[in-house]
Amino acid sequence: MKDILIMILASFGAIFILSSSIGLLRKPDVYLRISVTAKASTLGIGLMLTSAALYFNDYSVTTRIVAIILFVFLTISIGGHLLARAAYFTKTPIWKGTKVDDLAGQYDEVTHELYSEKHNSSIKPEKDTSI
Amino acid sequence: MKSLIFKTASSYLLPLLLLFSIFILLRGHYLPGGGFVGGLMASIAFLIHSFAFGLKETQSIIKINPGYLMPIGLAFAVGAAIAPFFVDAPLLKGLWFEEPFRFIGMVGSALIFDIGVYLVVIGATLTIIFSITDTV
Amino acid sequence: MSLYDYFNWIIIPILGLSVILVFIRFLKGPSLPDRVIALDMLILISVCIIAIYSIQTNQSTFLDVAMLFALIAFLSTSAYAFYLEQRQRK
Amino acid sequence: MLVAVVLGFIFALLVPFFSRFTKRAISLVYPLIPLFLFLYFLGFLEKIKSEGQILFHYNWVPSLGIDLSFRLDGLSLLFALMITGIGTLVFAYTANYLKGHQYLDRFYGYLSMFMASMLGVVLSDNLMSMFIFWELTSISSYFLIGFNNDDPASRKSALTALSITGFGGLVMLSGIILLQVVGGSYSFTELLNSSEIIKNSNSYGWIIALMFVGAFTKSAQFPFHFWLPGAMKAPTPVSTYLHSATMVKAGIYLLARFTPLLGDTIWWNSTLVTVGAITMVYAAIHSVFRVDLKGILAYSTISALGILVFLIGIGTEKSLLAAGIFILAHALYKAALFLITGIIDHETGSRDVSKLAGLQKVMMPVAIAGFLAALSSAGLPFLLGFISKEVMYEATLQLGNWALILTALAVLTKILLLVAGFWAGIKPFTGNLPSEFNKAHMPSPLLWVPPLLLGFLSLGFGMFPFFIQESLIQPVFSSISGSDTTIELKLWHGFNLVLLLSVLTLVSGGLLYFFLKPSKALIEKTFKFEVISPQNIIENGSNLFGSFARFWTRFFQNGYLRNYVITILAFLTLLMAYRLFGEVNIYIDWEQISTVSYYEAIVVLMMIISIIFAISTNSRTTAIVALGVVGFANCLFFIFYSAPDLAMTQFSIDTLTVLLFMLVLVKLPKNKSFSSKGMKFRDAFLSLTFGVLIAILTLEVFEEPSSSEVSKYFADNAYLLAKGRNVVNVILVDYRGFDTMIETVVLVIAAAGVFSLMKLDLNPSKKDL
Amino acid sequence: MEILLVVIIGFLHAGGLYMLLRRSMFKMIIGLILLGNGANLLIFLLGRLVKGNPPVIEDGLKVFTDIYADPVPQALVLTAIVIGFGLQSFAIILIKRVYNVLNTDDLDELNSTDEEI
Amino acid sequence: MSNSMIVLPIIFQFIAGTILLFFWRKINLQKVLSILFSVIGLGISIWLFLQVWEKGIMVTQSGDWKAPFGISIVADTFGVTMVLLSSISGLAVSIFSTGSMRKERLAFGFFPIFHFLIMGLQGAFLTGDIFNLYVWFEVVIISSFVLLTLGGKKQQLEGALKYVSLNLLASSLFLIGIGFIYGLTGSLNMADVAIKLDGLQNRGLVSVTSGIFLVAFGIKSAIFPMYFWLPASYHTPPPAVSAIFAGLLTKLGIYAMLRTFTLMFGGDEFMGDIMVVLAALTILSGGLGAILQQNMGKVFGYLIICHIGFLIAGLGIYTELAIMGTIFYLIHDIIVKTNLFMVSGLILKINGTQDIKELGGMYKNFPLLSLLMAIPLFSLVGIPPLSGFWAKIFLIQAGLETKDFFLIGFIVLGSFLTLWVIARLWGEVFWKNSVGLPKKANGLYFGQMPLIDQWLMVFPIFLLAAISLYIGFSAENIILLSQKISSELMDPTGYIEAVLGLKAITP
Amino acid sequence: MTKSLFLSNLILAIIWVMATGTLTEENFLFGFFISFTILWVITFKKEERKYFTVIPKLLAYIAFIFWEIIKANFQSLKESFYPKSKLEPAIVKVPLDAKTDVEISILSNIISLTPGTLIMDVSDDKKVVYVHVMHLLDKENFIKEIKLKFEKPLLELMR
Ligand code: NA
Ligand code: NA
Repeated sequence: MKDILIMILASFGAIFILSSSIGLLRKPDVYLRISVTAKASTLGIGLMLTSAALYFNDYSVTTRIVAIILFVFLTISIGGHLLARAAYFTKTPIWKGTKVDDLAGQYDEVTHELYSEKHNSSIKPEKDTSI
Repeated sequence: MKSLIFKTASSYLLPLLLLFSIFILLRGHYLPGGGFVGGLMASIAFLIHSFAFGLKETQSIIKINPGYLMPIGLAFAVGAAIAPFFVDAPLLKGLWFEEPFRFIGMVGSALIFDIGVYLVVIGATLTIIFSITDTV
Repeated sequence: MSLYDYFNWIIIPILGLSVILVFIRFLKGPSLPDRVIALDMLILISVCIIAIYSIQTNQSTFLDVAMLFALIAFLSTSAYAFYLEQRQRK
Repeated sequence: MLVAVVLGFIFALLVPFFSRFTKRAISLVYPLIPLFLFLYFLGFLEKIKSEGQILFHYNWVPSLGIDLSFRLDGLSLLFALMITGIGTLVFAYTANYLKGHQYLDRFYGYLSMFMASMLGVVLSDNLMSMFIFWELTSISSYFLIGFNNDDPASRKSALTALSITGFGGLVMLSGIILLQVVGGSYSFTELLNSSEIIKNSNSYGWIIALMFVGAFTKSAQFPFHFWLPGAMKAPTPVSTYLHSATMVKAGIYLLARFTPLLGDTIWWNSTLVTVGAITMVYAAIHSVFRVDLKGILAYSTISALGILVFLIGIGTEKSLLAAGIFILAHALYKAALFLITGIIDHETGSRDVSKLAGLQKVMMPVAIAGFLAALSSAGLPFLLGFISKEVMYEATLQLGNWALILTALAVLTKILLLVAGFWAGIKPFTGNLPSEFNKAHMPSPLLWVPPLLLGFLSLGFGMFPFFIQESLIQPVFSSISGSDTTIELKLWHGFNLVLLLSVLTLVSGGLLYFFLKPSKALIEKTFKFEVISPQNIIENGSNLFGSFARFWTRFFQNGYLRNYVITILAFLTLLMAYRLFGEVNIYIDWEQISTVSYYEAIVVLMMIISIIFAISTNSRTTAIVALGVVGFANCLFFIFYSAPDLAMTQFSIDTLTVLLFMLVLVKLPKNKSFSSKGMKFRDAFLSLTFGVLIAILTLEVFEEPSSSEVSKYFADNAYLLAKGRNVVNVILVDYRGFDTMIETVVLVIAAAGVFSLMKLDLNPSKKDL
Repeated sequence: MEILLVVIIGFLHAGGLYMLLRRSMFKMIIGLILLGNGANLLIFLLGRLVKGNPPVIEDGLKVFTDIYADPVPQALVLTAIVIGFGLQSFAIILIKRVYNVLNTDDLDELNSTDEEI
Repeated sequence: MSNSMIVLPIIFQFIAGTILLFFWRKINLQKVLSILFSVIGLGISIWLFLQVWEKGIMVTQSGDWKAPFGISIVADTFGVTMVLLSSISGLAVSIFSTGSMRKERLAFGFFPIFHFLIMGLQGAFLTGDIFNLYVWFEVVIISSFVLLTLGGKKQQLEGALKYVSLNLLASSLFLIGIGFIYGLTGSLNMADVAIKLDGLQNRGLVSVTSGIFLVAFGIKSAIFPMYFWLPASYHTPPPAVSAIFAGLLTKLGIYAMLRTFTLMFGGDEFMGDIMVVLAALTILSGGLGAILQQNMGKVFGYLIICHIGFLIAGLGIYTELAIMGTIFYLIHDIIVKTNLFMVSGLILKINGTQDIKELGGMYKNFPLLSLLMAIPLFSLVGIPPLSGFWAKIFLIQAGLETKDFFLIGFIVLGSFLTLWVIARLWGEVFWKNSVGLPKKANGLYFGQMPLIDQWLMVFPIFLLAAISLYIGFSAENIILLSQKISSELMDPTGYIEAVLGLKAITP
Repeated sequence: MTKSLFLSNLILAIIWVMATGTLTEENFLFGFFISFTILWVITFKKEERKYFTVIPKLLAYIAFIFWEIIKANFQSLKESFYPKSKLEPAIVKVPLDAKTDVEISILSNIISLTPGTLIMDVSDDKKVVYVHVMHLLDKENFIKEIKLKFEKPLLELMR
């Protein structure tokens, strides 16, 4: 019974991982890729680790796994944010199909300050038409 | 980096990771871990903090210059190494307390030694990376 | 089918396939952030692989490695981000 | 005896310290030292006459068989007396000659060091200690030739002299060691007993060849002779002392000394005769083509040295006797001539024999000394030179088939030397004093007494040879020839062929002197032959050597790091390949090889692709990220194969490395591609060969069965004795904690280094003291 | 599997050497790192491969009852890795410093100490 | 006293370095402490030397794990002699650097790293474990990296780049070699490895492994064709640093070669032949380089290479006599090369340049100092009976006995080139008139330095000159020492028995 | 107020553990639950009662977030097979009511973890947050949804 549960959890985990891998490969620009990994992999990892916790069924292992899961959730979203932001700074091209870009021109080139009101700096990624 | 989210998170992460690194250090004799990995983890914790807050702030948190962690660590290590001389045993012979301590396990010169390694690793890694970040 | 076999013949192949896909993204790039996110993803998949492997070998010690991997994935991502921003500033 | 030898060294060492306050007063005290030694050695005359030889022994390096044993016999006593006796005169002469010179003290220091070394050479019974003193004479000579060190020519001559004698010395060292290997000892006395063994050994040819190089370079034999004229840059006392009377005779001494040990073989004799003959004729011809007094004397000295080698080479009793007498005769007259030259130079400021004349008017005693020396040199009756010449002709005439040609050469040489001697000793003192030398006046007695004394000695020994016959020449003869024949020196041999040859020599020499006037034009004629002169050939040779050096150094040390790496690894690869394919039986034992899981294959593939990617990409950041993947894949292996500690450490450290790279890269310049296709191909070829070799080797080593004793011990005792469960950590902090302890130091130093690299910035444009 | 690891070791060495032969300082260091990785893997392999049995004695036991991986090469490699980190980080900073002073990445421009004879 | 105290030299330097690290910025205190530590270190080394001389090989096992399991620390005569020599050189350089180094450099950890360097060397000389030897090597090279680049001048950096990369390459090869050793024997203890390698059927693999060690150590000791880093870097750091490098660093490679090739790979004829050829070419390359150079530091650098050839020659010939020659030469060379670079440092301080063309007038202006400097210079040449002379007798004799005649030719050539180079140097630097001081430089000229600093620079030169005179004139003692070392090396049974216990060797 | 109640709760739980003498996590949780109930019974002040509603609300919110995460994963599972043309990405500026750093950070993380959205950055004056959206149908609607679904309950919990 426990084994079956482990198998099911692990299978779902694996499928989510696979889907985000496919997403990573297929999405047309870096922002979308970041977005898709930040999400799908969290649950994938969470499920996998949960299945391990179930398997070992040990207090110390479980607490560690919970810690890992929380840590992963936290870091994946922050990492995604940092990377997306950095990509934007370095003007990594954004997909041509992007509908709205409120962020364009909002960063200051020198101080990297981000404005909430309308600003007009040169930091805006090009729309990539080649992808 | 001027990221509010990152800053907030890393100020909470720092103590947690340090705790974890000490955990890794102390159990190294029983499970994977030990002074090296523990020290590296602690350094990584400080590094993440320094990315978020900048070098100055991290340095002020550490309070003493990480450079001084190195001789302190060396002193621990060499102390553990030569302690056996006082009982007329060769260098680095393990000296142990008879009974295990709670939570920590057996305490002996090997643990002191590992703590020395831990401190040296933190000191060295931080010195290396801080002195370069300083001038980037 | 035992747990071991199930993992060996179903789960790990899926993860392996994921690794390949991510690795292709890594090779394709085209930008540095693309490669970084691919590397990040590789490490995260490896966290899963480690979890599976620890079940297969019945060694919970490997889970600590997974913890460290996750920590380092975060460090490297933030480091790359830091680098990209610094480079832009220059 | 040791004290006698060492005295000079001690004195040399002390001189610089006492000079400051006794500079003037002490200069007359200096000659007392050689004088004291002279008297000391004089005291041995009787003893040697009766006992033949005296041995002294002092331990030094017994484990090498090197000791300070001294052997005083006829030959060494003769030399010792010459060294100290002429030394006394030269020391005294110097006191006036270099009066007030800023560095007079140093000069005396070198001179006494030389004297001591020279005594060491002639007195040592141990070949190695003899060699040591031998080298010291070269060094003192170097310092003395370069004494006028402001003059570039002086420095050059000093260097040349040292190079040639030093080279010869080194070659001779090999010879001496070879002699020891064959003969089993460095002691001359002991070696004498195994003389036959040595002569019959395979190495005999090598031994004498190596010894000859030493002797010929030192004694300025053709083709190594040219350093000697150059050495005339030294102040005249030096030329007198070292480069005519004593040091250059060290080679002669050596040959004479070795005659009983190594001589009397066809190789020995014919080589010496040939070289000696060439040298004596060649140099004699050269001597009459000079106008510089010192040049004339230098070449005539070389020629005389040639005669000595020639005589020793003939090797008959007569010739050895002739050599023995000629050593003394030459020392006496040549030293006198040099001293006189010095006086002339000192008083007139010129050494140009074509201009010098009429000096008898201002310095009669010098003129007398000059006459006596020149006549002795010419071999006129009643002078020692005459006796030596007579004996020499006797010797050559005894040689059967070769008698005619060798005698002819000897006569020719003697004729030319007569001219040279007259030019040096007589020409300046005849005729009218040119107006330009008006200022010349009578020198101090310290200058003129020594040559006059030497001149009178030549006369005295020549007129009354029995003075020295028994006490000096007989022992010399015995020690050179090893025979106990009693010799007899006579002024008058009756009318015979020898006398006829003597007359011929004198007459033709005299005629030549009258008709051949020294002039610069004569020298210029010799310039045509400069191209084929040994000096030129050797200098060209050394230039060629210089070019070779430049080529070799530039070829290897070319400044390109990659070429260094290629050289090193090509060498390693060749070495490995040669041994691998020559000595190792390559096979694969599939039993030992485990199966491959598909996920491992994926990781392997990923790793290989990442390596290739890291290598081939032109973007630095991409290369670094690829490196990250390589490290990551590496970690996966560590996890699969049971090394969690390793995986954790490797991964953290890889990441830190990548991070460091990132931080560094922020400011690196743009990447450029530098290499051409061909170069890349070459590099790829070498790299792949290297990689394949390492891989094959690894596999072969892997398949060798090995003991697991150590790791089993570690595992068995980890918990029981070391109180740990994680064996890797137990190894790190306990079993092999010593490694870890040191390793922490590596980290500390690296950190300190990084810190100083980043923070310490000395002004790069300014020179740093 | 050993064969594949051997292939990787070969690749790491070949790649490392190839990079060492480039003109760029940066590539040179990458080369050295690859070589170092190769050597580490080599030592690891020569201790024999054991899957899934880390050299950690299980709780409650005093000695190993099962097979276990050879801990010695692991400890050696660990030491080598840490040492390598020290050396490599110094080398990396060195190239940065070289760039700061000389403003080039081209090794061929860095041979003045060899040039004048 | 128990055997466990033989680690004292290492531990003492460790503590010294650590204490100095605590006083990172207190230069004056560091100066005093460094000299003090060096003196005590020398005392400890002398004490250890005498102990071993009396009692024979002493062994302690770190952690009290019996050999071959723990790391054995072995004090044999060779090891302690090297320790003693490194202490002597260390003391000299320590004093010299207090007088000559710029305070900016001292403020960035010169002294602690210097003491760690000495520790690294002494550790390498005392360890009986091949991997431990590797670790010591790394201590030495990382310290040398740091000392080499301290100050970050353009020249220093360019030299360091080559030095660092080739040394890292060597370390990597060393590691491969260790891997092979472990793969073949499952052991790391050199005595144990020696026994196990001896019993190995597959000699080819042993031979290849020794080839890898040859190259790894060859790079470190700068033999042909692996010396390239040396001429590129040795003249670039401050002379005090060059002095310790010249005296001890390349010698560490030689030490390691002597140790491994006598103990573990004893008597591989092919390798011996290779070494003889390499020795000849090393002598040639060094000599040829030296005659061309115009920079004093570079001249000395090439001379180091040239004389490394002599050292390798003895190992290549591989007879007791030859090894004896190598050992004697090693003893002489450590003292003299250290002194030589201190001399060049003093000349630099006096004249502000090391360019031979610009130098001059030393003899006129500093006669006594010049005579003092003549001692190391002419010892180097091997003017008998100075120290450089004696070893050549052994080497030549050994070469004659094994009929390596061409090698003798190269030894003679090398000696001759050295003679020529030094004589030329003497003529140019000491005899020639000076051209006058160059433009203002960083730091003080010798003449402007306080008297105490002047003495701090001259005294160590005097000290080492006195020692090389001792080596020359008391050659007998040094020969006895070399003989003892050589016989211990050529017959390692004593070593192996001492490490593994008596029963280890069974026929 | 909430804090002191939590503290009392904790202390009571520890006393429970000591009294029963069994140091296990189950026992601790059990003690915590019992003392929570007791405190709930004995607390009357209105402002103090918030403590007892926060915990259930928190649990509910966490459950909600988890559900959203699961949804997000399924959605991206679906999307990974979509053709590109169905994508309608955008970067949208969303005004914030959250004030403190912690509030903003938690909100951002939640946004990142939930369907189709990724935080790009927070403005330096902490007034707006820029969100990357995978499918933007209607900008106003999207902003409203974020504020209602995530921000409002979060702020209620935090304040
Ligand atoms: Na095989
Ligand atoms: Na093996």
